[in-house]
Amino acid sequence: MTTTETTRSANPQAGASRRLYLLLVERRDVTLLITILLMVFAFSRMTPYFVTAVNLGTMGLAVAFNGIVVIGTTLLIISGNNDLCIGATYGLCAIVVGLLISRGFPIIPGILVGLAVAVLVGIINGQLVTRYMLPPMLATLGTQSVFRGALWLISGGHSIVGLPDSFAVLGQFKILGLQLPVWIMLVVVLTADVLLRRSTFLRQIFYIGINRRSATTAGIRVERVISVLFVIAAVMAAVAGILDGARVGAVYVMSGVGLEFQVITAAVIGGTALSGGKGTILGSLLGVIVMAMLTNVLNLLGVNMYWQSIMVGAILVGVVALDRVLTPKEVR
Amino acid sequence: MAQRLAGWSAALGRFLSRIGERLPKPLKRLGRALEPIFGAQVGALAVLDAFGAIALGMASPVFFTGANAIAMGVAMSGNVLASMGSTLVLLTGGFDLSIGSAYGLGGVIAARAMLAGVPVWPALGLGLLTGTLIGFINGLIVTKLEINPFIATMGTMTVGRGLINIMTKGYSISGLPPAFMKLVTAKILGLPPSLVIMLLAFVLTDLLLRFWRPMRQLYYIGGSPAYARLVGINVGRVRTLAFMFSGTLAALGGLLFTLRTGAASQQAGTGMEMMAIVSPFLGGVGFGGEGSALGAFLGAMLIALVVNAIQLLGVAVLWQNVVIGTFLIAAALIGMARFQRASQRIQRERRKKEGEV
Amino acid sequence: MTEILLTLENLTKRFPGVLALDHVSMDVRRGEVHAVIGENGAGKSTLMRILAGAEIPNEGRIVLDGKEAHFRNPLDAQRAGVGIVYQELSVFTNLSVAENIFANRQPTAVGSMVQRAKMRAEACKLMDLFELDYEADLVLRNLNMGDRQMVEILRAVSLNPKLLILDEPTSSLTIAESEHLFQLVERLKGRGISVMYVSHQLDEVLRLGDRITVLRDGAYVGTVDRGQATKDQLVEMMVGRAVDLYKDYGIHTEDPEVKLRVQGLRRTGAFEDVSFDLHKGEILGFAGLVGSGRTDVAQTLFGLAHITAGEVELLGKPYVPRTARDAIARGLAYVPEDRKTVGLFLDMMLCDNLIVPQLYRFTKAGMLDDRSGRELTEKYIGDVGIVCRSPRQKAMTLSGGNQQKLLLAMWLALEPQVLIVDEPTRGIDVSAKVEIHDLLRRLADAGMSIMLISSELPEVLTMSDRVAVMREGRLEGILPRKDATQQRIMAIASGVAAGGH
Amino acid sequence: MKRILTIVSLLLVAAILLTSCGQKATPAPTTVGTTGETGKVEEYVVIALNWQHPYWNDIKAGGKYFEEAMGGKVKVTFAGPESPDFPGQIDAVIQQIAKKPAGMLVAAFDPGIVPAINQAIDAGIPVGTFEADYPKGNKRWFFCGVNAYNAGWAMGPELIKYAGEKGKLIFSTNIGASNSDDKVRGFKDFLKDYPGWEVVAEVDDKSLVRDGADALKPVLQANPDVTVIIGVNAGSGGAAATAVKELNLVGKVHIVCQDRDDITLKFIQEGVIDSTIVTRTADNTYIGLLMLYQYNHFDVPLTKDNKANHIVWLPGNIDVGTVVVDKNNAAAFLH
Repeated sequence: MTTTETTRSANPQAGASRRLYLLLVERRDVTLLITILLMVFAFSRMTPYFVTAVNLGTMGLAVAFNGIVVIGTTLLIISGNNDLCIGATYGLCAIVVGLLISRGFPIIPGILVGLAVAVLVGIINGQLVTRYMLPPMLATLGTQSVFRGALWLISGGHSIVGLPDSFAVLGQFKILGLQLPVWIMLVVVLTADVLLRRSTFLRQIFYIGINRRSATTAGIRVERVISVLFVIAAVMAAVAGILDGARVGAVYVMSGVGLEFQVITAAVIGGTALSGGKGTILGSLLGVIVMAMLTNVLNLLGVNMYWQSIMVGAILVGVVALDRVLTPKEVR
Repeated sequence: MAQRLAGWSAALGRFLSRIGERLPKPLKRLGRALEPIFGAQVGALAVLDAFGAIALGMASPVFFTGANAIAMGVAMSGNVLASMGSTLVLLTGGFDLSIGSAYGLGGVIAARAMLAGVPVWPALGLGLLTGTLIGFINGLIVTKLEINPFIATMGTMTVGRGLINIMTKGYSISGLPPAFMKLVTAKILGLPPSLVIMLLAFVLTDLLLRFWRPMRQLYYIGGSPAYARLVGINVGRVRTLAFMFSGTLAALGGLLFTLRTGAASQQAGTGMEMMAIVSPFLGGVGFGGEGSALGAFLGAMLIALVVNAIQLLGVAVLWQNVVIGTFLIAAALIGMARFQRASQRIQRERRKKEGEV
Repeated sequence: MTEILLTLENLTKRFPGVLALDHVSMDVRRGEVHAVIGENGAGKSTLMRILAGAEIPNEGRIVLDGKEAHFRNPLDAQRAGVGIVYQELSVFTNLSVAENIFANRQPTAVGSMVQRAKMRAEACKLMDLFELDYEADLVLRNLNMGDRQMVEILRAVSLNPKLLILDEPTSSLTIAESEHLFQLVERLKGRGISVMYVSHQLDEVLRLGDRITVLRDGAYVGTVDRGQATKDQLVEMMVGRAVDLYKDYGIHTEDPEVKLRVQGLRRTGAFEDVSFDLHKGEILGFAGLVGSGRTDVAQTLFGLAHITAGEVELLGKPYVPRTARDAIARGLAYVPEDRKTVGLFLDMMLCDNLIVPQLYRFTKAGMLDDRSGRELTEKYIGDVGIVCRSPRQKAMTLSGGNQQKLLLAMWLALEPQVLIVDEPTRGIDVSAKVEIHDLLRRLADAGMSIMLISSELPEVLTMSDRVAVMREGRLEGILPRKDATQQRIMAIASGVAAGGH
Repeated sequence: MKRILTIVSLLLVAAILLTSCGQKATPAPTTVGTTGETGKVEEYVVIALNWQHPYWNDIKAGGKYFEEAMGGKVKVTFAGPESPDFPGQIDAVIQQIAKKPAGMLVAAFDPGIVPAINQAIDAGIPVGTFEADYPKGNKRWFFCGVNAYNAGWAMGPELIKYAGEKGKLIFSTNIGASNSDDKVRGFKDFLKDYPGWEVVAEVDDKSLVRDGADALKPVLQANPDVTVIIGVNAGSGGAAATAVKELNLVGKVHIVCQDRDDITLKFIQEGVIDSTIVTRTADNTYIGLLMLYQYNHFDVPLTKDNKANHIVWLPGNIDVGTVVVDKNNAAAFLH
């Protein structure tokens, strides 16, 4: 205890520049931002196609869907939970909406039904975790399997086509050369980020993540909050899934497979601590961007696909390591 | 239902311990050892497994045939080996996602070596070492670079998978030397090797986790890395060791699989890590240094039971996911119910004691 | 002249920017209990950590048993025969009593196979030695703080060290447990083991210590023999000025207005038939052994546990405790006993901590107003006298005493009508203690009703207007201040005598 | 406690119902034999993996049709993991042996499956492979399906038809699926006659539309002179089409692909994809099962006594061949 005390009281003595740096990195995502800028610089040297309007659009779209999904996941992880059911929800809701609309159901209500399904999924996960106290990973892995199955049963294993263009617009309409999902993602992410920093409700999840018992004692309705988080996560997944369907103009029956892993990884790269209590939405978004950038640049460079996965794995670890090096002990 | 099952296992536990008390010394110890086992989540799971087996036996005449028993045993061998390793890592509060890749790479490397003319046994040894190496690298990244196990093993997983793809170029490696193909049909005591070795690995891991000091340290680290350091445990080394065990066991599984199939499949082990984490969870293994290899084994067994049921009862393919998921949740709920009651009971007893102080 | 076991010469330890130990020299004799006292930040802990090999001094030498010792890590110290019990509990809650005692030293047979039976037996032997009755296989999760600490001490002792360091050992022990500890220390001494006893508790120090060394601000102040030492003198040496601990706050006339009325409250398995009135401006002390149900009553009243039967009246209105949240809304506040696990958010900033119980009060249109939160924090930092750099500092960087004050501030900021405090001064130093006492008294005089749960009888006696004594989940009686004495309370608490009036 | 009790019992009941509904259909093992007596239901098992992939829809269709066509005399069970869990498929084969079905069709994507197949044969169960085959050391009686190599080759003429005799092209495929690789191989061999064509990249589309599109787009940007994307798996078509549409390259970049996922057909109708090579997938199962049935009930006199001489009279290899699907006939293939 004495030691921590003294190391902390050491800060004032540190040099001005260092203090500025500390101030910067206090906001966890800054280091990652620096890392990304380094990457961008390096990549732009490697290929002329990297920093072009078109490719920005490409990457934007590649980020959009996971960018939306990662919000829910991040919130859950901060509160010390986790959700492996995300991918299934993503697919299920998209399929439900697709089925309804392709059978002539009006679009807006159709989407609302899809979101309602998401809410239901969220509630089920929430109940299993809060009321029946199952380990989140276990519970959501179970529900994942169940909902994936449900998806198969209702779709009969067929992709869903014959969706009206008025629905496809949601995913294909362009503003300033960027497709709608990108803008939606930006809006949602920014709002979420602001809310996570400012709103009372989301502030509570940090308390829960850091010390659940203290949170209960301090009058935070821990279980209610967590349930809500599961709902948020499910809804975010649904939104992304539906947009995905709109983008393609059809719902691929495999959509969302393996999504949860991509998203959790992104969140962790973005500085969200799996132990809970730490994390920012922007950070997670940056995590998604890192991953998207890697796939993008490796393909631009025409790296042999057999080598790509190796490089991705290695670089991911590298990025996290670099991020760690840039972050001084005081802030960790 | 939850309570009844829980009740049974509790009763069983008390019964055993009571017998234990009446027995001569060595057996007495056994009784004592069993009580806590059945007193915990594991007990409920054991009862659940038995329950499931009986139900399945009634549903399908085929179930209790030796052939099916062996088939099921062989089927779960891979997952059991992986779960043993993953249990060790989970106990220290870590993750190992690279298990699947170690599983696949073990077989591929061994096959490659054999094709390159390395004699069978050294080649197999090489495969095993690959797993150890992967574990070692995981350990280094986690303990030295202080990178979160999730990312670290995630990285090695991707890299490992990549290596497999490069070495196989999408085609499984077959046409292995006859010396090896002879082993494919080999039997130990008339049983498939994978079955026998799986059981051995399980029993060994469980015993070591209970009685071998170096492995006990895993529990201390899981309880609190900081305190573990205070009592002079070399946390970094032990964690690395756990990863190495995990990698090696996974590779062993992969080799056994190659032994079964007579070829090194480039798909072997994909998605295996998840099951290898779920089985221990089901068996009550938690991040905080809780649980036992027995639990992990029973967890794996439950999953195998469900899959076997799906095969025997011919569950429509599209229903598989639903069924598996439902059983997963049900099992977890029962385990939890039991666990909560157990801890409540103990605390009540404690309180009584203190009153008498 | 008994021979010297340990000599310290000019021990100095610098942390970046701080001089934690400043040329400290002292010695410990074989078989003596050497008490080391000092305020928080006086360097006691650093000194102990150095002796235990957890820190390496920048200057100075340690001579143990005539040989110069260089401890690179805890193991070196262990081998050299220095055992330590750290102030912060360091036990493995997921493991059994025996395994905790023999952590990393389990008796092993060939192939380092742990001999559980032997381990269990040795553990039992050790426990008998100190009249403890835990089942060796019991998992520590199921023990309360006090028991856990005893287990940790047993571990240190089991190393049978030449020198045993006890750092604030009683900080989380009850009276009864402390008694055990004291006897144990005497026994150790009897066996020729030297004990370095670090503490805030002057009575303990005066009772146990053969010699008493005082540190202040990392520097050596002086060493006195028990014979010549007086409380006030020690306090003065520690603090640098005179402080009077357990001062008499005088008798207060009872205000007829009842703020909290509890009738036949029961929670199955915890306590039953608890009835009492808490008047306006009154401090009602709750004495009793740990596990006698005091904390359970508090938590139930605060809605953290479900009530089985009984009526509660809060501020004249009937009140059924459900969740902490409505308890807070109803003007009730509860300062829990264990600040680290159920009180504070050590990994968060002071201001974050302070506003938790009233987040909703700082909410405008769903958004949290951090600025006014910070202002409030600054106000209370002043009022309660928390020593810190800024409200943006992390709680874990505060000393124990200041953490405790923060915890109090966190709940006082609610301006509650009725305040329940559970062990408010556990493990904090003299001046902090006095400040908290004064604070509580001030609040009571200002009309706040306080329910004070404490295992430290002197504290209960100085603070309370009336003392309620609990035993085995029953409220045995409520004594008015005038006829409440240590003996009487202990008698009732341990069931020797019947309750008062 | 009560809540847990209720939900658990609910879940269990549900689960047991699910399993039992499947169970009703299973025949008593007595009825099953290599020569099924008339009137008793024979069970035939089709074992594959990754059933959740849309590709298998037509396989199921073929099997179901066989069931109907036989008028209740037979039952077709589809077994094997829903996930791409290859060991799971092997275990499925072995566990099905215990049920002694009247016949088995196994998709042999991997040489690793061979020992399991042989084990079934040794257990006296008629086994044929479908969809994909691995003949080496394989005792299976016949293979019924399309040889992936040919299916790949069949994309060649389409390429020439839509994009001429020279240019640059991209493969959209997925790592670690041997039949995808065979298709690539077949197609590349076709290209040997057209040196004008250059393969500039092979892209891993993970057989997913979204990930595939996001992976293809950068490649298209880096190679502006590419005129064709060759899609190899069921997801490739959708991925390629999405990528091409989003980069406004429709018409400039032609797409020739494989399989008949509805998304692929949709894009054919929209004119984004030029054509796709469709296996007569349903035939794989229908013909395959038919042959097993034939074997169980008829005995073409190749020899005086086939059984005694361990001679299987069935043909060893049936290529169901492929169909080219384009704008004109796409509608007919939509589900």
